[in-house]
Amino acid sequence: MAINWYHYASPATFHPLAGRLAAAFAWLAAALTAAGLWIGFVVAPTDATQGEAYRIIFIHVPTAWMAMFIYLVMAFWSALALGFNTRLSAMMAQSLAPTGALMALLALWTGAFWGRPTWGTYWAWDARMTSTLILLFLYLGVIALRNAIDDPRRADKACAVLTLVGAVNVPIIYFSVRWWNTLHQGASVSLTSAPKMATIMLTGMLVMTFACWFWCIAVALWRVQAIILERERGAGWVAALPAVRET
Amino acid sequence: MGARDSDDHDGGGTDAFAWALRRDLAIALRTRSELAVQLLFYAIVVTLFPLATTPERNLLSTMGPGVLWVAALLAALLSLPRMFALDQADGSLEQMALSPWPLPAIVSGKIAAHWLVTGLPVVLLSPIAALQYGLDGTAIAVLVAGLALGTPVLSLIGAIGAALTLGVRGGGSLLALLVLPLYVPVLIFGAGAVDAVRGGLAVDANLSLLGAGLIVAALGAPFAAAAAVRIALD
Amino acid sequence: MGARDSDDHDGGGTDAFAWALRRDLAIALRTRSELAVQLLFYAIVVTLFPLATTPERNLLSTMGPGVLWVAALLAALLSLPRMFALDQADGSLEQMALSPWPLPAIVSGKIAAHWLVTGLPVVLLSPIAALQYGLDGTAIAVLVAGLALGTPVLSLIGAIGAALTLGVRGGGSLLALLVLPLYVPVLIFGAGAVDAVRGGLAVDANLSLLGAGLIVAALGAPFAAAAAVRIALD
Amino acid sequence: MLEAQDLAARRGTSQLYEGLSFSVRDGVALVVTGANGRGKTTLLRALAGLSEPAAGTIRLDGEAVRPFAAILRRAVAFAGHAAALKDELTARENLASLAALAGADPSPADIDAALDRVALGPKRSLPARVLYQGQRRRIGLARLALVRRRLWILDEPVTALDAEGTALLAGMLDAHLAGGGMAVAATHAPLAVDRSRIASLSLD
Amino acid sequence: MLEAQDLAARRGTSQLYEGLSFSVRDGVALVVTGANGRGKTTLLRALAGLSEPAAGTIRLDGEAVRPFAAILRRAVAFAGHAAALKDELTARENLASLAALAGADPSPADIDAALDRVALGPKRSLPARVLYQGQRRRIGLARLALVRRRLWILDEPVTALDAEGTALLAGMLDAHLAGGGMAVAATHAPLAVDRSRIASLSLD
Ligand code: HEM
Ligand SMILES: Nc1ncnc2c1ncn2[C@@H]1O[C@H](COP(=O)(O)OP(=O)(O)OP(=O)(O)O)[C@@H](O)[C@H]1O
Ligand SMILES: Nc1ncnc2c1ncn2[C@@H]1O[C@H](COP(=O)(O)OP(=O)(O)OP(=O)(O)O)[C@@H](O)[C@H]1O
Ligand SMILES: [Mg+2]
Ligand SMILES: [Mg+2]
Repeated sequence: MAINWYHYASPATFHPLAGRLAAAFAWLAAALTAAGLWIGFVVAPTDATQGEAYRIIFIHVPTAWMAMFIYLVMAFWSALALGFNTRLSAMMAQSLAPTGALMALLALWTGAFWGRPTWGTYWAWDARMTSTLILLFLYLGVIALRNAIDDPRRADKACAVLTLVGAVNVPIIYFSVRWWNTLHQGASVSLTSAPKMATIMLTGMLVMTFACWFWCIAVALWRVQAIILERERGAGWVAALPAVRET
Repeated sequence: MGARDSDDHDGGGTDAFAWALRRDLAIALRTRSELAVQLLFYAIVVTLFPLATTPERNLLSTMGPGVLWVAALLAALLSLPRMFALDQADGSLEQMALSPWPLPAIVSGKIAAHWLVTGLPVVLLSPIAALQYGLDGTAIAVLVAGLALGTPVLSLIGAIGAALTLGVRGGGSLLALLVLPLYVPVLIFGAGAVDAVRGGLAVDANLSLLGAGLIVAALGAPFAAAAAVRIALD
Repeated sequence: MGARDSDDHDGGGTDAFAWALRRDLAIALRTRSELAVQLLFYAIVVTLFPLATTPERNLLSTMGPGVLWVAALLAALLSLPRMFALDQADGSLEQMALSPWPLPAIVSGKIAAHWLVTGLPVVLLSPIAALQYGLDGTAIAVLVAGLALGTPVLSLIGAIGAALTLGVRGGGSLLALLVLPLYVPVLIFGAGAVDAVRGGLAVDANLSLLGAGLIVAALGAPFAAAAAVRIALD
Repeated sequence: MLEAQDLAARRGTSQLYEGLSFSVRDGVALVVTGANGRGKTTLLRALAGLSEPAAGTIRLDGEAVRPFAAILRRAVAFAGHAAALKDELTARENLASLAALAGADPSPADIDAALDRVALGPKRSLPARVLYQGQRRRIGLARLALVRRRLWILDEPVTALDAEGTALLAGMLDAHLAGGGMAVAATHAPLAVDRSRIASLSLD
Repeated sequence: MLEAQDLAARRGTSQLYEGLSFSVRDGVALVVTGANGRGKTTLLRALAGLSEPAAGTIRLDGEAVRPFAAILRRAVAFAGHAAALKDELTARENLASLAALAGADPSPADIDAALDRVALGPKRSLPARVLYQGQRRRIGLARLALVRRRLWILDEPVTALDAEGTALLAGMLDAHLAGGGMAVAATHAPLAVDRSRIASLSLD
């Protein structure tokens, strides 16, 4: 089957498609969130050692995973943008950065508020925490670089280079931080030695992860629509859009 | 010859490297005061910490490796904005990008010069600074070895950041923001090596990781920086 | 009127101060990303230290005050070169020096704007950073109080350095070199106050010294910086 | 009346000019000419009180003035190579800010009128970043008109101006001189101003 | 032969030019004119391979070239607004360095001869910092002569040159064209070159 990718890679065709896809993913995300929250807060039992506080896991782990995953996706689009000089890939990368930063921030936030009851502190220089913090800095760096460059075409390329360099570095950072931490001392709280996670909790976490994932897709698509409109505002097809004609 | 692609080059990589290295060193030596300023900055930052924290020997020697590494990193950072900006301002950068020589080789030469001017002095000064923090002989040796392997990585990664922020609003601080997170592994392995030897552990793992990082950075960074330079000229 | 001397002024000091403050804030707010970059730089430097030294809580809380102060100082330092350089490059500085308003008042307004843009955010972010280092409530309060008194001094003294190095080769590093020794007392009193409160000692001596420093700097620095600006224009 | 007596300028080790004496009466524009690097800009900056001459005195209305002297700062409008515009601010904000700095207190309507007069009305809300060189210089012209100073010091005022802009400048200068103002201008191109009001000084 | 097809340039959201097609044969100089800000510099940079045109293709000898293409880099000598001189190096060092960068390998005698030809011989050991703007441009002329490229791209080549320098440039350009070279020059002032070798392109 021959799909004409270039057809869909044109902002003019992609704009309406993105709108339809975004709506679909948003509905899916809403449904999964409802299911996930129900499992997490109603079905799952209270934890023997941590009490109710452990329920943060249903937000914490999905957002932490998404923070890392989105960076990979962003790097993928950046590579396409540099390799094939496609405008749309750069716009996709641009639209993902704020969502990724938000996910990293949420993971940090929920983690910190989880740490208070369980470890007695908001923050410890634990490997995962530290590498998530640095990941947040990388996202913010990409966003800051984008804001500092006036010409969008130049910003696309510069951000793509930065994202790819960061993509090489993210695993290195992850392992270095992990290693650094264990060199000095044993982990203050070992998560792996905790009793095997109950199936119901795992289900809840997975459902929430998908909810989170779909929500990210929906938001990214909406954002890319906005970016397309802003960048192509000189083009004829934008002027012909019903929403634009009305104003 | 069929050299149709923008990334297809004429060869002459060694010439290009030597040209850029020689030129940038010549310029740096004519403006000797800059070298001195670089060293003094390092010395001052290293001196500030005991003042701000505590003069206690034990604590100082624990903090020492970390502080010396952070100071090296900040010294590198401070000199990065000038790496390409002056060449862009006077038009040399255009001429480099239009040279038949491969741009990544030219950029490598500039990076090497940058390290010789900003990194090497820090490496050479660090034993004296380490004495201030009460580090002993082996620890100092590991510190120097780590800095010798790590500071070139700082110049290499820094070159990418410097090229990306060329002519961009808020240059210096933005550059710091982009580059510092990428410096983290160097910092951890470098300072970690000294900590390891002070704790009686083996240091080869840390140093080999730094060495591996140096090789990866040396192979990749000039290409990324050259790409960023071209983007900046566009 | 007999206004014959170059240091004899027309009055209008308040107008001049308000004009410069409002103008520089407006410009800073238009380039909002710069504000964010400033904050992020501080956050990253604060993060680097535990990575380079040790994640151990006890040690961290001992180092904490010093590190947070040094980071504040470096954040101020990094933004100094832009304090007058942009105005010189686009010719605004000439017009300021030729204004009938007293130049020290204009310079004061610019310094105030600089502090609001670079110092105040650091003061506001420092409690969160302090939590990362495991400082407790009172220590954090003293830290914030110290920074609130001390960071304006950094901007004031920095202005003199920024004006002195206007248009000088190797500006950024030279500026660091000139200014850092003058920052040392601020650093010692500021970090010392937190150390004192953590050791159960009284902090008023340290904080009053910072306050006194602020008054002296506020009265003297604008005149020195204005004189340096005139020299730079010559 | 502006007088210069025995002015000299040195740059590094080389002498630019020496023993330069002249005076500019009210209603007269002094046009300074000379090849590149002869010191036109240096002279103008000294007259504006931005730098100290290597030797000699400058008098305004008979009173010797030093650099940054208050009477000079109240009398001079200086337009150098750089337009003193902030890229981030709009044309209107820039003009208002510069006028306030010079001690003038124009109303928003005055500002808009001044921008209209230099044909920048439609661009008044654009950030200066997007203005062309010529449009930027026009804001400088509007500033000159707003701040009402006795002595205009203009360094290459027609650079980057097109024919219309040059005519605008000439008109403004004419009015300024007719009103008893003084001007000193360094320029390569001749100014289209009433010849009787022009005095010349060559540094070659 | 250099061909441009349907070139367009955009800066921010505004279109500078569109659908621009032309060709430059060997032995011909294309003179690009247009008011300030019409995109002359932008066009020249695109032709030199320094930036990607918003639309259209550039061909050298029939082969489409992208920015920084190797064949372009071997064919083009670009002289932009900035002279690419390092203040710290002497005139001679600067010239030697620039020639090497362009792949030429002149002997010290060649360098001195080239500097003599542009009447900079006596200044050859001075650091570029102390040279006037016009003298700096002359080093650029010497560079053009040394590097021997087929296609000269010159942005406002006569700026800051005095009469003698302008004549020097015209002579060199004449010789270059007579030898089968091509040139594209953006200029406000006319070039004193054999009229039959000149083609014109106006961006207004
Ligand atoms: C600001 C603080 C925190 C951050 C930035 C953070 C970050 C992360 C990240 C990045 C992951 C997923 C990556 C991986 O699996 O290795 C994760 C997973 C997890 N985190 Fe956190 N975390 C924080 C605090 C906490 C706290 C306080 C707890 C509980 C006491 C916690 C419990 C968990 C659990 C149970 C997982 C799932 C582990 C698994 O994959 O089995 N986290 N966190
Ligand atoms: N800050 C400086 N330091 C050293 N030399 C300088 C400085 N500024 C100018 N010069 C030199 O002083 C000389 C006179 O410069 P000036 O700008 O006054 O000349 P000008 O007549 O205005 O020239 P132009 O026609 O190019 O504007 C020149 O040779 C110049 O190189
Ligand atoms: N980097 C840039 N970003 C945004 N706009 C730019 C940039 N460079 C140039 N421009 C704008 O693009 C337009 C064309 O500029 P260009 O320099 O090509 O014109 P030009 O014809 O060479 O003008 P001049 O005669 O002044 O040299 C101008 O309006 C300019 O303001
Ligand atoms: Mg001049
Ligand atoms: Mg141009």
